[in-house]
Amino acid sequence: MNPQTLLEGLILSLVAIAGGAVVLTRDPLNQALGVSFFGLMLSAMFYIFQAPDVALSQMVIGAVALPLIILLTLARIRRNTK
Amino acid sequence: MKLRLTLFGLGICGLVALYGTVIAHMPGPGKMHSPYSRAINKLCVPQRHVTDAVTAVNFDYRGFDTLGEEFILFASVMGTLVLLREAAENKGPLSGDSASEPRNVRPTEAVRVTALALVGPTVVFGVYVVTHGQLTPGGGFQGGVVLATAPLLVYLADDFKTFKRITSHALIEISEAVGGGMYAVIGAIALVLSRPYMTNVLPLAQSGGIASGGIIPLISIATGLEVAAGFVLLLYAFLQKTLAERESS
Amino acid sequence: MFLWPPLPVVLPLFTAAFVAAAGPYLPRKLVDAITLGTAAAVMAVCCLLTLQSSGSAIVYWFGAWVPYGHFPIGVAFVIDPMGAGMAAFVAFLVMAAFTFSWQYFDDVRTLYHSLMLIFLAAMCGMCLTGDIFNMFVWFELMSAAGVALCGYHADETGPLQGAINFSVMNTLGAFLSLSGVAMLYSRTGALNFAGIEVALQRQEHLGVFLPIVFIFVIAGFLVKSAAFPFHFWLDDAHAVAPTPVCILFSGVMVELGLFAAARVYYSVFAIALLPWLPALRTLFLAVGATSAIVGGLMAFGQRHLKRLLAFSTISHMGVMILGFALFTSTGLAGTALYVLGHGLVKGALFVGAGILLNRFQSVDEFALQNVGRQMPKTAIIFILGAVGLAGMPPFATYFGEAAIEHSGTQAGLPWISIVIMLSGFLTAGAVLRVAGRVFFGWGEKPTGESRAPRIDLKREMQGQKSKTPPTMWLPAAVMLIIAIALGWFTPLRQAILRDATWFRNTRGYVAAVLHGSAGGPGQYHVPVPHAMPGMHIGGVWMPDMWREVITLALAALLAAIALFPYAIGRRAGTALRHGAALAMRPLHAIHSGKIGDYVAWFTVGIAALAGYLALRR
Amino acid sequence: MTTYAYVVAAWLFAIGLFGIVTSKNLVHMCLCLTVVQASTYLLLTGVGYRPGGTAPIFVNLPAGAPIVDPVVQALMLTDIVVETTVVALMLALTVQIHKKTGNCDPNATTALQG
Repeated sequence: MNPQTLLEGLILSLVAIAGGAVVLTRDPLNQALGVSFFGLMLSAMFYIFQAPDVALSQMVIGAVALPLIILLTLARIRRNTK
Repeated sequence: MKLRLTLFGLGICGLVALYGTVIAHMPGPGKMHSPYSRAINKLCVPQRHVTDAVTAVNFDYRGFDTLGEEFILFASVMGTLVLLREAAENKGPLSGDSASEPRNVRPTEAVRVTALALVGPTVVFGVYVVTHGQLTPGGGFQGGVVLATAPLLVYLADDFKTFKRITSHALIEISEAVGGGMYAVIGAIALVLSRPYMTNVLPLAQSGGIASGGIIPLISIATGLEVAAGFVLLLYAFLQKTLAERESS
Repeated sequence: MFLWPPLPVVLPLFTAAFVAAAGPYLPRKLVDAITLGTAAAVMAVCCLLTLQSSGSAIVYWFGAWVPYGHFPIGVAFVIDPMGAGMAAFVAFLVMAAFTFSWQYFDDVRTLYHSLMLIFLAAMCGMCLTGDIFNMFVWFELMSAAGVALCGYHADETGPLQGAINFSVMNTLGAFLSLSGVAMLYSRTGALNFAGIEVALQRQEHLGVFLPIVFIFVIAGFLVKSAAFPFHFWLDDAHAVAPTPVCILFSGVMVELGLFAAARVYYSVFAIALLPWLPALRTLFLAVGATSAIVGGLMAFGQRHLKRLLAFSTISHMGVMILGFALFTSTGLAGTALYVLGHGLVKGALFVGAGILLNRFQSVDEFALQNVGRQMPKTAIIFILGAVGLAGMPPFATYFGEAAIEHSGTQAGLPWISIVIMLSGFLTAGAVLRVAGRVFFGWGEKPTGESRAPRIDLKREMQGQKSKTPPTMWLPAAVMLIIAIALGWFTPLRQAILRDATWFRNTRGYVAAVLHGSAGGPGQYHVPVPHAMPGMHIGGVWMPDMWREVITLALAALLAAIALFPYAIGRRAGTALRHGAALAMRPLHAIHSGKIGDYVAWFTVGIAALAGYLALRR
Repeated sequence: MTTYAYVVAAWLFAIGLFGIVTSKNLVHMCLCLTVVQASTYLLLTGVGYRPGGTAPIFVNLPAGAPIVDPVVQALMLTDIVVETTVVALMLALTVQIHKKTGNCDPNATTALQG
């Protein structure tokens, strides 16, 4: 097995685990962190699978913009609850 | 709930089995047969003088898809604005409940300085990514999101006056619309010359240069403008209430 | 030739951006005029395209990317009269909605206009595109604009759950569709419909791959077309969406789901899936019949006016799916005519509901009892609408039904007529019952036992009006008149039959796309169409009219029984009501309004459809 | 590895659906939707991948090197935009629902029953 294949297998497994973790985390705040990690893993996956354009998109979106929007949503919901 | 889970259990077993059947019929590694990708890989440098094939597909070969995609962003941002603005209006921006809010913790001086110091490089990097999409990975979309984080850094640095000034709502809204409209108009240049919509009619310049690709860099800039403005608006919509409160405190 | 084809999409998109930017600084009247004008221009262009494309399809390669050695590398619009005609119809209904909303919304900013125009562009894109990923893009744009419009000044202050349900279901469907597209691409390496078709012909050992992928690809369209059991989101979305938006949701958006499924089937899969044709027929007939009956029953069980109309849409969608499921030209032509007739009639009925909502701030049947005594125009809208839903001859719906029934009988499926009758009977009965109660004050007051959905409405409209402005009832009148006129216009019916024949011509389609010149017409031969059966009524001859008369009479009887259950005796009436309530309980239970249930149904539905095809050959 | 990518895609699709069906919070549900979406990324990545291939950037590429499919990558870019915007729109709806009903439980009794 060459290192590239090994790397591919590893990152795919990590994506699978991170995805499962996002779903199974029931607390939205922890989940936001999970999504951030999941996004990062996907981004790494794209990079390893030779898709740098997509990796860059996924990085700015999945690991930064999306978690930010989620946190802001949670903040607003919490505010409303008070 | 029990009925739902039973139903779902049945369904998902079937669905996974079917999905598996399809996977088993999909060609294995190295046996993929895609005339499309072969054609693009062969044509994109000679035809478009563009070194990043993904950008060529995105903004030229399948540029019409990207026009639709731009407007998906546009529609969603407007929808979010509508929904959240109304929520703010119902109570009025400065209603009483802000007083009971715990004061937000002020960032330390170190955070402020770092955040402000990062604004410049972020803008430069964003502009670079937007304008070099035809050469290296990146393009209007990725660069646009990077640009959108610049005002956010100003916000993190707790400089609300500047934040409000640079994110003047009307201006940003107009930039977003201009970005979207510009894309539609660039495509229409070809119509004037009686060529099909989105035809790349500009001179292509030397491959590897920043002006290579004809209309591709222009479209990329339009996209960057739209995406950056769109994401600022999204963040703004979610931040709106917090902002009003911070300002009053 | 280079100018017209992209305009139905590009023009509204550009105007949407313009209105979003400049709208706040322009007078509202001007914005209204600009947007209405854009919709009118789109309609004009689409009509032109319909005429231009009859005889030879227009193949338009964006960016002048003509096929590279007969392999498509760009995105194409493939415009045939069926698609262009559908786009023209979309634009017409958008015009009607704009006219209606002229005085319906007041304080609204111009974002509404922008979103409506984007919605229009997306629907036109769906009609005209010849590329599977491009279709996915317009589908997503349609959903995004639709969800935003759904939550826009929602008619009910209650939960916006309807919009969430809409969004989740459609997005899930779209993801499964996209997965299907990826799977197809792995075997064919193409995204253009014709390109995929040609590549599939060359493939061997496809086995059950193809039928499963077909169901995956059309999953999103099935959800959109509100076929049972994917229909649940539709009535929820209609319950909360603003009325002018409902006109579009019911009138064309749902129908476009079926259109897209038919387009994908006939331009990509038809020949490759030939061994599965009997199984496909059984499948879609079952889905259509179930939708028709479940939708009808649920419509009759509603007291929320807009949900009632939404369920009736589900029922009529069932009829249209039946027409498609016959896989004949006549059946497809009948469906097309039915789409036109139903869209117009349903649009008029939603306008009627909107007028009531505007004046009385309610769409609850019981709350509205007897309030409409002084509203003859609205009463006429409702009664004519019921007649149209029952499929009575002056309306285009009749001619659609007649063609579907004829084709069904020829295929040895006479029970189709009974299902169509049932659908008309239940939905027309429901509308007549409402009309009787609201405009004539008939019927007993509700007792405690009846289901009472919480209905509280926000005042989104311009206060209470003592008089309904003509911009509100006029669209309904125009729509009803056109629904009648279309049916009588014999050349139109002939043209639709011819267009349906070409729509089904897979080989002609592929040849036109891959061997035509850039932007120029691709030549193909249309087989000489037979006259549309049961429909040449140059004189007064109307063969199957008795069915529709019986349907309408029974519907009136049903409405009367529902209004005066005790006329047949206290005990018999009580027994009837309890019996009906008991029978309807399971149906009400599955329409739970909870998204988790809907997703479970979605999973089971897709597994059942694809599984059936995989196991049958 | 492409087959493994497909298997992970199937897993993400299934687990995401499971999350949506059992979700007790609308925010959680939106995030499960992103997991379902991620399954389409994996599928597309797998479809476009060539073993030993390089990214489709034509700078100093050795002649004859296998190149991964740029078309599916362009599709994925569109896909990512769609995801973000749809999720943002749904989160905005969630905020609105929470504001009006005081909770974000998708199983709360709604006016849409029956």
